[in-house]
Amino acid sequence: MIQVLFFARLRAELGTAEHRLHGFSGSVEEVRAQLCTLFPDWRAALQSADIQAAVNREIAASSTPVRDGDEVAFFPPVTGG
Amino acid sequence: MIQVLFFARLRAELGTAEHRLHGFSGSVEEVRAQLCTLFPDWRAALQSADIQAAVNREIAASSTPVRDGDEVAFFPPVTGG
Amino acid sequence: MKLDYIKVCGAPFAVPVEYAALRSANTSDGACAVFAGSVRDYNAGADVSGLTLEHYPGMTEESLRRIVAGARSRWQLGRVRLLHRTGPLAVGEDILFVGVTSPHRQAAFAACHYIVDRLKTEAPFWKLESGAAGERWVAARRSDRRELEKWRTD
Amino acid sequence: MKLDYIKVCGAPFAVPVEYAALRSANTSDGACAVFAGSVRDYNAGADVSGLTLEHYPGMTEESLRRIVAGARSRWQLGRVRLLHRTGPLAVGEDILFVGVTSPHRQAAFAACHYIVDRLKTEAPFWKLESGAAGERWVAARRSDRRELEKWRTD
Repeated sequence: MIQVLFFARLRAELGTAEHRLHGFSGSVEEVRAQLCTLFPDWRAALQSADIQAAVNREIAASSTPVRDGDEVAFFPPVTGG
Repeated sequence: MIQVLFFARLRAELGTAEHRLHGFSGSVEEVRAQLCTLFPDWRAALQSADIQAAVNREIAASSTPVRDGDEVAFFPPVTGG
Repeated sequence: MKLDYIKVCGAPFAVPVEYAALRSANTSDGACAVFAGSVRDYNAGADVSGLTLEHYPGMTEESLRRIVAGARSRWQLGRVRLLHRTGPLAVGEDILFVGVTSPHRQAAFAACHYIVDRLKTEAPFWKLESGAAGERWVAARRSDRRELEKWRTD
Repeated sequence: MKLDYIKVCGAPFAVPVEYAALRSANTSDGACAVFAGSVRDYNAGADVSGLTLEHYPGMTEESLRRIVAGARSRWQLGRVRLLHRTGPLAVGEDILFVGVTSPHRQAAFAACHYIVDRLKTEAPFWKLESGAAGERWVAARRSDRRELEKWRTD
């Protein structure tokens, strides 16, 4: 199972803070693609050019592999400080 | 009258914090030369390469003119902060 | 005493108290640089009445530790103290405290500045502003990415 | 409230108090950079038990005003607060406080750093250190002059 988290503007746009994917293996980009297939309404928000990803709490590239048990997060650019 | 002030290491080396020159006109360099003539013991300390000067509380060059009523100061490099 | 103190705070902190903690019983570091960031009453032309800081628990702490470790690897530092607020904040409340001590002022200034610059582009915090016009997510500023260029060593 | 506060102090000051004064009733400046310099327990390899700060009354104040004005002419600043001790100081006591607020953190950092760098080479203060080996005048460091290069605009 892959735990997928959404934060801030993206969480508000999707209307949910998390989603679980079962039986998944692939890259960060493929996680995104699968979510867009499952929820076509999410496409605009999830595929926005500024959305970043983290795998297991570390910034990840689109090609970063995602394995069972991983935590994947998608979020807009950070604005702390 | 020219009021001449000495600070910090230079004041300690000369053993005085001030000296008054009467009937003087010339440059900062000439103030220094006149003091060295009056007090040959001061030469090493006053002519040390790192000694800086101020005229009327503003950093001055050797060539800065000094007029009656001016305040001239000689001091080593500053070490505040 | 531990040299690094890093905290993500749900409740307010007081800069004077954090400063005192940073400096207590440390007479070897003559230099201390501090940055404090607070909620200002306007942003991008809009009146702001407060904001809510969301973060990514778990990743936030790791991210801040990496940033502080990056500063230590670049400069000779004494103590580093970093606090970042989360949750709802009123105008004027402090969001961020970064304090760095060092025997050398250039190291203290550079490390403090570096930590703030990296935190602005890396640490997973997001601001939701409230104002007369309702709520809006604060947009990231491209200038924050540019500021990072000055810390590149390659 | 005056935007600049500059003071040459014969008596101790407390950084937390000065910080609070700098920040009071100011919600427009989200960024604040502070530098605090204190007497450290060693210098150039010698144990230090305290020091005496001599200055040039009259010139000192003018020099500090010129330096702060130079910072204002370069960056958009809110408030600037600068205190410098004179007289006898014990190890750990604060010598210098420089606090700068601004809507922009880069301006706050740069102005604070600039003020400290210029003060180190321009303001007429001199340190006489006391230690086990007696008293000695602290020598100026050539590195302080080099640091000024980064602020040259010509």
